[in-house]
Order: sequence, then C-alpha cells, then structure tokens
Amino acid sequence: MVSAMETAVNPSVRSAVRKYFKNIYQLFYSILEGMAVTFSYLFRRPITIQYPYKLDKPMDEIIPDRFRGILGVDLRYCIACRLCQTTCPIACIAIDLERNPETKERFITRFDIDISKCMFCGLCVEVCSTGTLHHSKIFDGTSRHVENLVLEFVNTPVRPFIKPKSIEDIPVDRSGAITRNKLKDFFDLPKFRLTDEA
Amino acid sequence: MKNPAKVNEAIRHLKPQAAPFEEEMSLNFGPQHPSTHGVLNFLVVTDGEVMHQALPNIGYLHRGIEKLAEMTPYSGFMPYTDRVDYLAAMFANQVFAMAVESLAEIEVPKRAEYLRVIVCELNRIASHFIATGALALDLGAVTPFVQWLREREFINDIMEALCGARLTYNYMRIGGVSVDMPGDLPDKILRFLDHFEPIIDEYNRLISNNEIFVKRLADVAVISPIDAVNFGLVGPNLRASGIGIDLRKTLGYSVYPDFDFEVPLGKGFRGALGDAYDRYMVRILEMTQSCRIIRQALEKIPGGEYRANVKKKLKVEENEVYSRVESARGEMGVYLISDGTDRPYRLKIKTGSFTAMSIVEKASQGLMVADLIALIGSLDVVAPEVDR
Amino acid sequence: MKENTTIIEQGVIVSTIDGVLNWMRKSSIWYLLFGTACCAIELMQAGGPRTDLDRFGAVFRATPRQSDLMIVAGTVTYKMAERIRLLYHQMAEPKYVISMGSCANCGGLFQRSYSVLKGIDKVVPVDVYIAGCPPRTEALAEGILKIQKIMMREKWLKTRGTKRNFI
Amino acid sequence: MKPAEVYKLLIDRFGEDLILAYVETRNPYIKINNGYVQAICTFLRYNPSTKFAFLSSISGVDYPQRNEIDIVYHLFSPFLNTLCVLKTSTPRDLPELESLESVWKVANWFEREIYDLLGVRFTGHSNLKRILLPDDWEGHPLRKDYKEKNSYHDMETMRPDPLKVLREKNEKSGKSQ
Repeated sequence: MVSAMETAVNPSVRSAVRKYFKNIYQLFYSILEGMAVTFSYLFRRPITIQYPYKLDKPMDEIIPDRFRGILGVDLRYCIACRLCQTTCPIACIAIDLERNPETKERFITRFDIDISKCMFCGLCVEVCSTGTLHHSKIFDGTSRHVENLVLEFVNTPVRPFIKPKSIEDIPVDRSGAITRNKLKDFFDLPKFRLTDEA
Repeated sequence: MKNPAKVNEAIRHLKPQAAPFEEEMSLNFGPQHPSTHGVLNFLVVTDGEVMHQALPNIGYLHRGIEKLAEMTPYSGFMPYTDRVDYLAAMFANQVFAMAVESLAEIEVPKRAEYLRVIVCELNRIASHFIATGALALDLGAVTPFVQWLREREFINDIMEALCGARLTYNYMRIGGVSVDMPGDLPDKILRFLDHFEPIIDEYNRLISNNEIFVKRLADVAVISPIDAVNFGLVGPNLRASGIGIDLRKTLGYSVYPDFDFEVPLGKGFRGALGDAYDRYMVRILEMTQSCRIIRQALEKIPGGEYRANVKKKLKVEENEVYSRVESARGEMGVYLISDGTDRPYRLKIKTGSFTAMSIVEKASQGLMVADLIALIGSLDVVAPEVDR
Repeated sequence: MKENTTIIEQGVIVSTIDGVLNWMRKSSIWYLLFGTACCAIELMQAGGPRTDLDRFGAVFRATPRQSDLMIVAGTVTYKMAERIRLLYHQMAEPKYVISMGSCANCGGLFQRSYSVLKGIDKVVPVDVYIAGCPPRTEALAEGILKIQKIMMREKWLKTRGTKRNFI
Repeated sequence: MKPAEVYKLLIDRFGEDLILAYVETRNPYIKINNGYVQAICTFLRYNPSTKFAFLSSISGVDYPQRNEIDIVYHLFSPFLNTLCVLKTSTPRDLPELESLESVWKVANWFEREIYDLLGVRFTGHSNLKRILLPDDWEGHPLRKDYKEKNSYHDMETMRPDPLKVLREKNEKSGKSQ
C-alpha cells in the first residue's frame, strides 16, 4: 500500500510509468505504420522486368538509345584513321593495316576488340568521325572461355572507306546484328588459348 | 593465407599492447561480411559483448589509381575517376575535371555547369539511398533497402538515358560534359521528383520513425564536434556533429551560389548530438534539399554550348592545384601536379571515407559488438574510396 | 531437363535421375553475397526488385558453406585474392564461379596497376565470364541462366558430385 | 586572410630560417623547413587569427631528379574560408619528418598512407605500419622508379594480352597456308 501511495504522490515515478507505457505504444504504433506502408505495395504495380521470359516489350526498346553496350564495328565505313586505337586508355582495340606491294592499296586486315578488358567508357566512339565504331545495345556478353570475348570484326581484308565531303549522315548499321554475329555461342571452344595447359 | 600461424603473425600488430579486460578475445570481422559495405576488415577486441576496440584493416581494394594517373593522359583518366567512388561517380568526375580546367585555364560553359549540378545532385540522392538503406539492412530491416533499390533504378534509368551507363557514368569531360541531355529528360527528372518526394515521407514512416530502429541508433557511437574536427570528418558525418561546413556553401564552386537550399545539421533528433541516428537523419534531410536544387536547376538552365573547345591531346604547363567538391561522402579533393606533358606528374585523391574510417578506432571503444555495424553503416564508408 | 524427359500421355513425366537432380539443383542456386567493387552494386540491384534474381531460385547467402555459386563482382587485389581462394575452398562441391565484369575477367582497366590481380582465373577456376564494366543486371541474370545450362549438362551421378568432367 | 597574409604572419613569427619561400601557383604554397613542421602547424591551428582547424590532406610527391620527396599539407580554415598549402622536402634516401599526430588525429592515417606508398618515416608516430598494401609487400609503389614484381606470393602479376596472342596465332597460320 505504501508503494501505491508513493506512486500516487511522486510525480517522477508517475512520469516514469507513463514513459514506459508510451514507449510500448510508440513501438507498436511505428511497427504498424511501417507494416501499412509495406502492405500498400500489394496494390501497386510491380516494376520487375521478367528478363528473359516474360517481357512486355523487347529489351531493345527498354534500353535507351545512348546505352553503352558492347562495341560494334560497321567495317564498310571505317576510314582506318586509328583514332579509336590511340584514344583507348587501356589499349583494348587492335587495328592492322596492310599495303598491297603491287597495287599500293591499303587494306584493313584486322580490327579486334577485347571486350573482356573493355571498360565501356565510350571515349573511342566519341572520336570516331564516321560512326563506324558504335555501342550496340547488346549487354549480355557471357562466355565460358575468356578468349571468346575477343571479337574479330574482319573476315576478309577490307578497303578503307573514303569519306565524301557531302554526306552528313552515314547509314551505319547500329542494330547490333554485327556484334551479335561476332559473339560466339556460350559453349563454343575458343580459337586460341591464353594458357598452354589446355 | 592458408597457414594460421602466418595469419596470427600478420594481425599481431593490430592487437593493442595492454589488455583492459581480464578475458578478452579477438574477432575477425570481414572482409567478406554482408554488412561491411564492401571489403573492409576489422579486428574486434572484445570481452564477449563490449568492445575494447575495433581496429580497421583496410587496403583490400587498393587499386593504385594514383599511380595509374601518372601513366594515363588527362582525357583518358576520366573513366578511372568513376571507380574512385562508384556510388557517387559524378563527384569524382567533377573534381578531376575542375582540377584540370583550373590548371589549363579552361572556361566551362554555363549550361555544362548546370548539367553537372543536376547529375551530381541526382547522384547524391542515389548514393544516400545505399547509405541509408544499407544501414537499415545491416540492422535487420530488409524492406527499406529493397525500397531504395527500387527508387534507385529510376535514377539509374535517368542516368542511362543521359549518358549510357548505370553506374560508371564517365559523363563529364574536361571543359564540360560529354553530351547534352535529350529533350525529354527534364520531364523525366521532374516526374521522378514528383514521385520521389512523397516517398521520403513514406520511407520515414516505414523505418526512420520505427522505434526499434531509433533505439538501435540513438545515443550510439556519439562523435563529439571536437573529435569530428580532430579526426577530419567531412560531409554529412561532420554536419551530424553540428558543424555546418558544406563546401557548396563555403566555397560556392560551380553554380551552387545560384540556388537556394539549406544545409541540414544534426541536432540530436532522437538522442545525443552526433550519434548514429543524427548521421542517418542528416542524409535523409539532404535528399530533400537535393530535390530542391534539381528543380531550381531545371528551371534556370540556360541554353548554349555544353562543352568548351579543348584540344584532344591536352598538355598542361607546370603548375599545381588542389580542387575540392562536396561529394555525397563529404569533401573530395584532387591534388594535381602537372609538369608540361600530357599526363599528370602526381595526382592525389583525398576522400571522405578515408578519414571517416580512421575514427572507427576511437568511436568504437566501449560499444557493443552489434553497435559496430551501426557505427560503420552510419559513417557510410565505401571501400574503394577508403583504399583508392 | 527437356532433352532427357518424355511425357507419356497425361500427366506422367519420365526422366533420368540425373535430369531430376540437376533440375532441382538449378532451381536453387544460392550465391555468396560478396562483392569486391563496383559490380557489387549491380549485384545488389540484381537482387533488388527490378531484376529480382529470386525468380531463378537464386538467393543470397552470407556464408560460403551454404553457397553453390560465387559471383566475384569487381576488382580483386592481391590482398583480397588470398581471401577469395579461402572462400572458394570453404564452399561445398559442386561449386561454380561467375566472373562478373572486366576487372574480374582480366584486370580490366586496372591491368597496369601494381596491386590488382589480373583475372581471378589465376586463383579460382571460372565457369562463366560476363563482359561489362559493370554489366547490366540483366547480364548477370543471363550469367545465372548460363550456370543453369552448365548444371543441366552434368552427369551428376556418374561424377559423384564433382563437376570436373562434364561435356 | 589570403595565403600571402598567412605567409607574412608566419615570417613574423618564425623568421626566414624556418619559412623558406612563398611560391605563386594556382594554389600558392608556403615552403617550410622540414624540421619544424609540428611547431608551425600547431601555431596555425591554434592561433586565433588563423584557426586552421581542418587538415584537409597530406600528400607525398617523389622527385627523383632532385633526390627529394615533397610532403604537402593542405590546411583549411572554415573561419577564414582559406586553404593554406605548406610544402616541405625531405631527402629521398633517408626520408624522415615529424609526425603531426599530436596536432590533428587524422594525420595518423594520412602519414601511414605516405609511409606505405612512398616510404617516408614519421618520427613520433604511434603506429607506423603499412596501411593499404599487405605487410610483406616490397617497395613503395608511388616512387617514380618502382618496378612491379613478377609474382606476389604464388600469384603471377602478368597476364598475356589476348590481342597479342591472337596476332601471333594468326601470323603463324597465315604462314602455314
């Protein structure tokens, strides 16, 4: 009884009790409030993109035009200026030119891009004056062998493109078909090996 | 290291000399631990519950960016700066661009400056998403983090539409930005802001006001203003201790003086001044301010050029500069020495996380083991920024 | 599972035990939550609501003992490489490794750096390489689908749990 | 207060033996004697007219031609809104400086970083150990003459360039055809 009387008269004890219950109330209130927020998401539209099975629209439309995907080279319009090769800070582009000793014609014999090393910075595309080198919208460069991630764009030697002065818009094929063709299938064995063991 | 004796030898120096507890043990925390925010390692000296000290062991992500700068031309180094702080890559872009522009005396067009501010503030929001969300995740609340990841995707979409990358933007160039924004982007950003501003309130209802969450953070790991200055804390961590230094206001770099915004300070929201909850709350409040800045910038943005004419092979005369910006993690500085060639003679990057990590040793004394996570999470350290 | 499965009339499925085992394994790939650098953020986003790796039955685990798949997301320094090897050896067979992004593939843009390991295939065997810096979250989903393809090709019973000699 | 005025203040207090020069660059710096770093920094930090409360960064720069390593201190005073740059040099063969740990606690880690990457010893430092690189690392990478080792523990540091390997292979097959 004494303690009850004390409680009745002592304001500090009373406030402590009140604080105790207020804490409990606040705890449950804040949890319920958070639950209410979570619950409300049941009735909102989900934002999951069900790649690759159930897509509302193809990935090409979901990905914006400026997306810096795996590089592609439309060799028809390459003027062989090698600016991309010199601009690349990490040297993942290799271009070889050969001159036919008889006809004195130049040929692009090699245009390789090592996309296992590429950092997709876009500096090389920025300097390309014809738009030959471009970022495709392809993003899924998966491979079982790292050697397969070296893309060789030259099949047969090509003559460099001579840029006419009048043409403004060069019809470069940016659809990604070029890159898609060069990417090897996942289980394909590589053409060469980095290590000797295999 | 396979050999335990070797491991012991390696961590021997981390052990403090005098043992204050009768029975103390050393726990290795990290580098592979879900709540270390990247690869950080702590040697926790504890008696089981109360920590004597947590000794950070960093360098697991030391990539030698400063040395690489000496081998790379000025224009080619921009992609590397993205990787200094991947959560807020724009700031590193900006500070490096500012340093080179200052040395080469290049004037940046007004439009470029506005574009920079817009992307930086968007990036600040995106970075604070991870900071505040991951803190909640580490303390056991999964939903808030997932919620912020969803919001972050919207910012990623905006950035991708603008510059083509989701994380490592490489958007800025010396003398401006790489591309102008597409015509529909301002609408897109405004739509995001309209959608996002109510979400902050919703988020506060979800977690910030949650009593359990508050109890885990309030009065935990209090950093006094004196300590904060002494240990060189910067950015939100410093402001949470009540010291109102924001380089956007103090230095007024770029076009920040044009905007009207406040700098949120810690004032002991639910506990002592400078506790973990203050550091958390300052970041939440900063998001609102960033939204304000973006709105003003989109309104005021002038037309014109977005990139100054800069030589492709830029050479800078012998000089040196220390330029700083207010990054999402506080002051980020670049000390750049040029020697007349096309690449820097020396480049030093000063980051906020590095100094924030150094205070862990002091601030963790006497904390519970579980509170260490609250401390690291609230300091918002990112491993590559610590190690570079 | 498709190759070895025949459907007899209504509702009866006949398959090899290998096929069933592999199907069960591929539907519950638990990956080790462990990121080293930039790609870790994309790894987090991939676990987030937009890409949602849970759709493939891939959920994160905090400990290597419970994981089937290690996603090395980001730059690996020499200091970290030893830890990665340790983590890999702690995982139970059969285990798989995805090398995510340029840095893990071959060092990427840090290839000239003094402290970065040039490709994690120097430390652990890699099953899938994903190009990108960092790869999009969908690319990581693609990588996990490829791991599922690898799993389906394995002769689980013949090799007794080790995946070394499969087609 | 501009950096030039800080220089004047320092000259008045310490004299020309300790404060060597004032060099105009984009961020002007004050060159100081390497033996008195601690005294000068303490003065700048606690003097009521300067109050450089923040140590923004410490950087080290290697100059093999001069055979010196420069250590640069960036001090920031929010009261004056001024950046003060102090520079001092120490011989490259036996680099040694006073530690600033007693002035700013943050100097501890900055100095450890410089010790790690440039090999400068700081006297009076409480825990001068490598911080970023592993303890058994050889050499100091930010020195200009640093050469990368061929292997670290049992890991090779070199990787063949696939573009080169492919070129060699193509050349070989071209000859055989």
